[in-house]
Amino acid sequence: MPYVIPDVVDVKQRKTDIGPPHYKNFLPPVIQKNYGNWKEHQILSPGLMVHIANSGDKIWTVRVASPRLLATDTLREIADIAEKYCDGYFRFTTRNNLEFLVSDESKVNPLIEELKAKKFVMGGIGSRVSNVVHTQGWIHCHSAAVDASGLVKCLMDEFIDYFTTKETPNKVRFAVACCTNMCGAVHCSDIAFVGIHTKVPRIEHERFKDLCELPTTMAACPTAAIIPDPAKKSIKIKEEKCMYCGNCYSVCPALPIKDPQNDGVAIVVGGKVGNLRTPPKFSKVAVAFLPNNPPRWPEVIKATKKIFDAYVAGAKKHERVGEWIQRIGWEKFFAVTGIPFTWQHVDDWTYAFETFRTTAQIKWVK
Amino acid sequence: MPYVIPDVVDVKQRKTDIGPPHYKNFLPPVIQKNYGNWKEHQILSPGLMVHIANSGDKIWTVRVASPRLLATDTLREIADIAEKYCDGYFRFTTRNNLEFLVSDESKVNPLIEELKAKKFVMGGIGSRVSNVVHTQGWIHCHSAAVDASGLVKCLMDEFIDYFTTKETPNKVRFAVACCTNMCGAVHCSDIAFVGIHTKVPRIEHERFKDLCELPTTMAACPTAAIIPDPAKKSIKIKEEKCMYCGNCYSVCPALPIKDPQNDGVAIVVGGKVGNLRTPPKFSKVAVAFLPNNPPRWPEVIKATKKIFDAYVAGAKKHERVGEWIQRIGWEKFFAVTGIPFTWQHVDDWTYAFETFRTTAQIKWVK
Amino acid sequence: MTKKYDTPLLDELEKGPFPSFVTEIKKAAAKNAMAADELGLLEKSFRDKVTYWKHGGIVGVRGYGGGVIGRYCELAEQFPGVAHFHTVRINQPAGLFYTSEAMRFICDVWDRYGSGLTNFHGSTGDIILLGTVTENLEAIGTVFSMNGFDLGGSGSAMRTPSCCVGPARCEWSMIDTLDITYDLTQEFQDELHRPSFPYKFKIKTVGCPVDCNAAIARADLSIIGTWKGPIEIDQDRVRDYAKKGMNIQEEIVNLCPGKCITWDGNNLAINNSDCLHCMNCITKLSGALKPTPPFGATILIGSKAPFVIGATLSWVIFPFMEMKSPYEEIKDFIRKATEWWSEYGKNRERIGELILRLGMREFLEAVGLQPTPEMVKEPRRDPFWFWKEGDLEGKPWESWLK
Amino acid sequence: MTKKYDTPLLDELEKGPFPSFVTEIKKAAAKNAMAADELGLLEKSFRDKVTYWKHGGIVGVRGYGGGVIGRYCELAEQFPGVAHFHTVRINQPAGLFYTSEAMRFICDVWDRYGSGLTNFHGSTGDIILLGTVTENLEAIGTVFSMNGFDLGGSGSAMRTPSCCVGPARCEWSMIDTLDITYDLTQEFQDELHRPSFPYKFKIKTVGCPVDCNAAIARADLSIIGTWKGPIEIDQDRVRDYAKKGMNIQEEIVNLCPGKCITWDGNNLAINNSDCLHCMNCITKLSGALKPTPPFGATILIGSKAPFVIGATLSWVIFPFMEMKSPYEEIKDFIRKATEWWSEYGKNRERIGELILRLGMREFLEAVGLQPTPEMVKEPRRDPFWFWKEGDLEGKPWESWLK
Ligand code: SRM
Ligand code: SRM
Ligand code: SRM
Ligand code: SRM
Ligand code: SF4
Ligand code: SF4
Ligand code: SF4
Ligand code: SF4
Ligand code: SF4
Ligand code: SF4
Ligand code: SF4
Ligand code: SF4
Repeated sequence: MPYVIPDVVDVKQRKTDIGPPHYKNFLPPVIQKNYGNWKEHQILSPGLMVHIANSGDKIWTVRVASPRLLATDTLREIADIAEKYCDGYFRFTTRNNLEFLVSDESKVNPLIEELKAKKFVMGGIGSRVSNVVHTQGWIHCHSAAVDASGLVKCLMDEFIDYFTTKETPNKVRFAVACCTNMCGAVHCSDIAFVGIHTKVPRIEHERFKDLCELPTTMAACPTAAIIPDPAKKSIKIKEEKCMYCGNCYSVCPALPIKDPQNDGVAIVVGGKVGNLRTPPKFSKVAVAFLPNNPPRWPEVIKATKKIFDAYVAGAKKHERVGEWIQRIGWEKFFAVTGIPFTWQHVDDWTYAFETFRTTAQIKWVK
Repeated sequence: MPYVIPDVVDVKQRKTDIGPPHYKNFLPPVIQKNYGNWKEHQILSPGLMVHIANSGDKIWTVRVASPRLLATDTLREIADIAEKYCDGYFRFTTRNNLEFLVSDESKVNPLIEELKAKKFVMGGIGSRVSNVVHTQGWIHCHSAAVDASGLVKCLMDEFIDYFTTKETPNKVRFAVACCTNMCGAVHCSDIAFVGIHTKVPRIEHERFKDLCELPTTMAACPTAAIIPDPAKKSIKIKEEKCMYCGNCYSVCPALPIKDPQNDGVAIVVGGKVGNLRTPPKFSKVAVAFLPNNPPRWPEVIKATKKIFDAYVAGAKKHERVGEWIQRIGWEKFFAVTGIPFTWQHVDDWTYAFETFRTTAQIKWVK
Repeated sequence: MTKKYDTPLLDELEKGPFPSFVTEIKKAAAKNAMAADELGLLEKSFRDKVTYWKHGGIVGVRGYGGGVIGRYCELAEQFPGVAHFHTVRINQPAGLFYTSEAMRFICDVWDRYGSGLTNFHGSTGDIILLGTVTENLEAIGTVFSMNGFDLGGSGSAMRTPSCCVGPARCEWSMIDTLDITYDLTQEFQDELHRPSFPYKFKIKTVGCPVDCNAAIARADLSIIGTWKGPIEIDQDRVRDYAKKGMNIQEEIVNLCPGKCITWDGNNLAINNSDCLHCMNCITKLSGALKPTPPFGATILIGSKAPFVIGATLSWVIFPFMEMKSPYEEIKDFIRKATEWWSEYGKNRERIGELILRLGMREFLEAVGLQPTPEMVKEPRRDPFWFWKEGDLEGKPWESWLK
Repeated sequence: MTKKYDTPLLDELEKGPFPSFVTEIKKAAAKNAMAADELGLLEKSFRDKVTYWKHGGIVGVRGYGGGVIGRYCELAEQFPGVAHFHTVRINQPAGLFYTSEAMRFICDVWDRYGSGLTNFHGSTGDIILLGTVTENLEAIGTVFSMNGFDLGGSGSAMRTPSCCVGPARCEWSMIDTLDITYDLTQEFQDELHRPSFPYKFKIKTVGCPVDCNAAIARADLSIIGTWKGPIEIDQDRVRDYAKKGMNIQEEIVNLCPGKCITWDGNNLAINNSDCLHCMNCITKLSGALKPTPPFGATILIGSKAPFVIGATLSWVIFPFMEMKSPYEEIKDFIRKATEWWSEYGKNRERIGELILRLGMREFLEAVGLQPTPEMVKEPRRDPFWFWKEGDLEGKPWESWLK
């Protein structure tokens, strides 16, 4: 398909509701031929796998890390490489990695060599750390309590060996969300990070009138902490009921909650989405607060390492982080990671009772 | 201790707050001697076990079924037998059985013979059905939607072989509660029965004023279905929010809910209290409604047999009912028992979400 | 002397192998007018499929706020013998042990003042004496107290504590369930007899996690014996079980929730540091395995029937508490917990419901405890939570992030 | 042409092995003023530890109610290049496949009209084009549409559906995830582009229960491929795995949640009637085991991020649905479900939240479904529940109590 950008754009030429282009336009011929007829795959190295069709045809995939935030220059460079080795075909993964799709075996190694030369980082296939599902952060969102891309960079720098070479007991899925709206997959990830506030929103009564709707604002509060303030035509917040979630700010700009001194990062762990072995799991809080310390977030990285290393040391083969914790028990999780158990770990919201230990089954930890 | 009942009772002699008599007064000497020093026990037959102390001393226990509701004549008969074979020592179990405590081995068989002769029913020890924890029912309670003793009698008549001789994969704990106050252990029993209503309480506005407190009555409603009716100085019930639980009647006699035509029995299954293997479990609804059909409750008994027989046929050794269901899955439970799955099985209350199947893990049943 | 009723429906329940409560009522009815009318009334309930008792009335014994359940009949004219038919709750001896002598005494009292009908026992644990009239209550109270018995609990009060048979006749009891029950009952006589709590408060004690008294499901305070030492193994006896046909792999190893047992066909090994103290292996290999000291109890709070927020099971507050007479630690805890509850609890709000309403932190701080992972199955899920002034003071992460 | 900023903090993030987003921004900044100011602003955020974006404003393309996220800067004067910095969401091709040609086209558009910065991809699946000004939006929309691309979703609308790579490059895909995604996207163009729902509605499709697109956690409607036939076993290949060192007992048998696999050291056996279709054995013995038809999908509903009632995972509505083009059954379901939701849902209430508020029965009746045990992990607990007129008519128990 020849793409055209006229010098002068006539906006009347715009069609609506045509939807995305058909995916077939972008599938390499070998995929079109063997679509739905794959037999198996082999992981040849952390950055290379081959899928073999029932017909005997093969397609090689070279996976490359991407920061997700890409400049057009980089995208063009990718396009060039793909043209050289892949007849122009490539894709991204659901976790923001880039995959070169090679139909001709003889081009696999040259591709890898060129990628190496150009400092692309290959890996992420198999039982290891892959790229991080994440969000906008300070790059683009008004709601961000922490940056996302920055934190991702620090994490992946730290765990890069587990992307490129080393194995983990099973895949380790990191995720980052810059606020509790959690546009990333934080609530069901092995180890995830979320920007949080720790102070009550400030009420700008004057702006409230113009910018916010009372019922929507009240309904946004998970704890019903918001009540009307009819005198001011604004609202009041019952401070003792506020969990600093920031959802009221999502619907009402007159309730800013961002706070450089008191915002921070929480680490949640043990979630997963796949149905293998154990059902999908929610992440649970491991560390309730760490300081928001750009550009390297050393506290967050250190704490993550404690969790990650304990998992790698303690988990059995195929155990995801949450499955490992489930087996050893949370009392052991806190013991082996050295993370203190605090008030914030104990639920006091909707399903609190379901999280209490209603059994005498306990492991003793020193 | 010589007990005295003076012909003329001088109520001034009454002491208060003396508490119960000390338990030592009622312990056989062999127990006093070996208190806290038992080594092991052996189950010699479904109605007989022996406990052996570290000292080598032994005590034999002969367990006998009791309807719990006992006339003084029967209690005297028990006392006589205990005197003859047990130096007067006996006890009851936490499930209402009677236990004769024999210190002299030579008296065990004669005791058993006499009990047989007197038509006492021995059994209940080991992996089998034991007696039923239950409540007052029509014998004594204003709240009863169903009788308790009657239902217990029908159940135990049906399953008597599993009390006296036959084994089950593990203990099977029945419980009966005549209303949703659940004075029995219904919420955590293997198979349990609870009297339920299916129609909204009737409001006796005239009596409400005199007998009931508005805030208490409103607070009693689990679904906030009760709202004030200031005009009548009474209340209104939002019918569409009423689950017919009857708790409002518990606090307010002016809201009768009993209804001979529409009251019935629900069967809940899979609960347990012990910590062995799996943590304690709540019972879940298996049958949401069966008619209240005294004196023999044939529908309830038939439905119970379906569940019980499926458990006995399908469970592995040591699996309690709830553990068996957990292993086979609820879809199979409904398939193997033939019980239809209805709207009432799907939770819509506080923890509803926690009961939904948030996984693609499914077994196919025909 | 007593009225006779045709009871075709109840007669049906005299048939069948299980001992019949109808036969019991008839026995009493033969000589007691109250019991006779109880029989007639019950037949009518069976026929009409409905209860004929009125909503309870307040009756009692002087100086006591509870112990008697007032009960009046809707059909008093038709069944005058049960016009009043109050229940007297007598605090049972711990462990439910009796002597013939004591039992005959109870029978004598009840033949003289009541219907001759009893329950051994009520679900809470009391001796239930079914059916008497208001005029007899003072005498009943007096005679029992003269002979060392006292009333049990009812109403918004401490309820009669109860326990499993424990050390009296069980090799697995790791705490003295009878003594704890007796001691706590004595300690809290005032709370038991004079309702002054927001609602009922029940205590059940069991000697081990087998929980033969349903403590975890039916007590606001559940005391469950447990141990900290390793499980002692008598390998010969384990082999014996195997020889006699037990499938050790299936029945013991595979069912261990801690996944900490191995069996090589000859030796059983337990990795005690992963043991969850569930009791399965110990009970199924009875005699071959033995828990060892330190002994103590896990203390849990909050179980109850469904109203208003749904049935609950008790949850862990103290993972492990030593249980040595005079049990000061648990008494102190009960006092602090019930004080906090009495201060903040609404009418008819159980302590567990209050904790769920105000949050564990409020409760734990009130009783002077810190949170521990053993209190939860899992930490909380959604990433918003309360902070109190001072929680982040001194940068707590610095100390553990070394 | 573009402004230069000192960015010592961000420079730090150009170090280290992982590809740097800072380097990307700098690349764009070198030739694009918007990107340059984005860099400067970001450095300031890093220094001040705070975001400087304003709460979104409403901007868009004519005829569309969404597809553009309006964004203005709080420090417009200091960073005029990002005074407006809107995001354009372009609906990605299903499966995230591209050609170099198409990619260059996207780059050309974005160099001409935007900041030169992109995300491949947003969490929902869209191509995210970061940063443009209001005046350019019409042209951007036109050029994309002339070349076969369209805007993605935003606001209270159907959101851009997405899927895993599925049949395009995965042997386990049991449904045509790309085709389903493409077809549903086309079918619901109006709902996607003109927000008319109470809140967002996301659809994610994956080919099997491995769920490589997090469908169960991040979609109001989760379509998860599954199978009904037995698992086919190539015993030789299983033995091969064993020979190469796999501990089949530990890694396959013990981890099977259905407990339905056995291995005697030579043969693997699966009791398919107990299989939970979890995919563990199939993926870990890749190539040796194969699911067999019938193929279809489990349809689940309701997952979302924490607000307002807490994060949810989707739950089963159809245990098994055939997924054959033109997918009428699922389209019909989506229509009925969203109609019901649009009628009863409050503003900003996701469909799952509405179901939780009104109860599964209201929802299932509205879409014409009956309850089945596969919808629940377990039946409800406390014994009170609603009855509707007619539920007990005809004594339903008679038919099954034979
Ligand atoms: C390319 C991608 C699909 C796509 O449409 O883009 C993909 C592709 C494959 N996945 Fe995946 N998965 C992809 C995201 C996911 C996700 C989604 C996510 O992470 O958000 C999951 C669910 C994670 C979870 O449960 O939280 C996922 C869980 C798996 C698993 C299950 C792991 C486990 O729990 O045991 C397997 C099976 C395995 O590894 O044995 C799997 C296996 C595979 C296979 C082997 C399937 C196949 O035969 O082709 C593919 C390559 C393996 C690999 O990457 O190790 N894939 N995979 C995604 C690559 C993401 C990336 O860049 O790393
Ligand atoms: C006498 C009694 C205690 C008392 O203070 O009265 C008692 C006594 C014993 N129990 Fe119990 N249990 C007694 C109520 C309970 C209860 C409570 C209840 O049912 O409400 C339970 C918890 C049930 C539950 O989990 O829902 C209970 C669960 C057990 C178990 C665990 C069964 C299992 O789930 O594996 C054992 C261990 C075993 O059987 O292997 C056990 C074992 C025992 C032993 C062997 C303990 C011993 O060494 O003496 C005793 C005799 C065994 C028997 O009856 O089979 N006892 N036992 C209670 C007799 C009730 C009855 O009349 O049948
Ligand atoms: C007698 C007994 C049933 C039996 O036949 O064994 C009983 C009988 C009554 N219970 Fe109960 N409860 C009895 C043990 C229980 C238990 C089990 C236990 O204690 O182990 C429970 C469940 C556990 C719990 O405490 O939650 C129980 C939960 C209730 C409730 C619900 C309480 C709640 O918080 O939801 C009520 C309602 C109330 O308090 O108004 C209740 C109320 C009642 C009343 C007083 C009826 C009322 O609303 O006024 C019943 C008097 C019946 C009568 O006329 O004799 N009864 N009640 C039990 C007490 C005997 C004893 O002292 O030994
Ligand atoms: C761009 C993206 C994050 C990213 O960097 O990838 C994103 C960005 C925003 N999300 Fe999101 N969400 C994005 C995927 C998600 C996801 C994940 C998903 O779709 O798989 C979620 C969690 C799943 C879910 O839908 O619940 C998500 C849950 C939210 C929520 C919470 C919704 C809720 O029901 O609780 C909000 C708040 C709202 O709607 O007001 C939200 C709101 C926002 C807004 C529009 C901020 C706002 O309140 O106005 C963000 C705009 C940021 C910006 O300035 O660019 N975003 N958002 C993702 C969309 C890209 C795309 O179209 O592909
Ligand atoms: S997670 Fe919050 S801050 Fe981050 S992109 Fe989403 S809405 Fe914005
Ligand atoms: S921050 Fe959250 S909890 Fe606090 S008032 Fe706003 S919405 Fe409510
Ligand atoms: S369960 Fe209900 S009806 Fe039965 S005794 Fe208890 S309160 Fe009375
Ligand atoms: S019966 Fe239950 S649900 Fe209905 S009004 Fe009374 S308390 Fe509320
Ligand atoms: S709870 Fe434990 S100590 Fe008490 S009787 Fe049961 S097994 Fe014995
Ligand atoms: S007590 Fe339970 S957890 Fe501990 S070793 Fe025995 S079976 Fe395992
Ligand atoms: S979800 Fe299943 S079909 Fe889709 S890519 Fe993952 S393994 Fe393959
Ligand atoms: S798919 Fe899962 S449940 Fe089915 S046999 Fe394989 S491991 Fe077991």
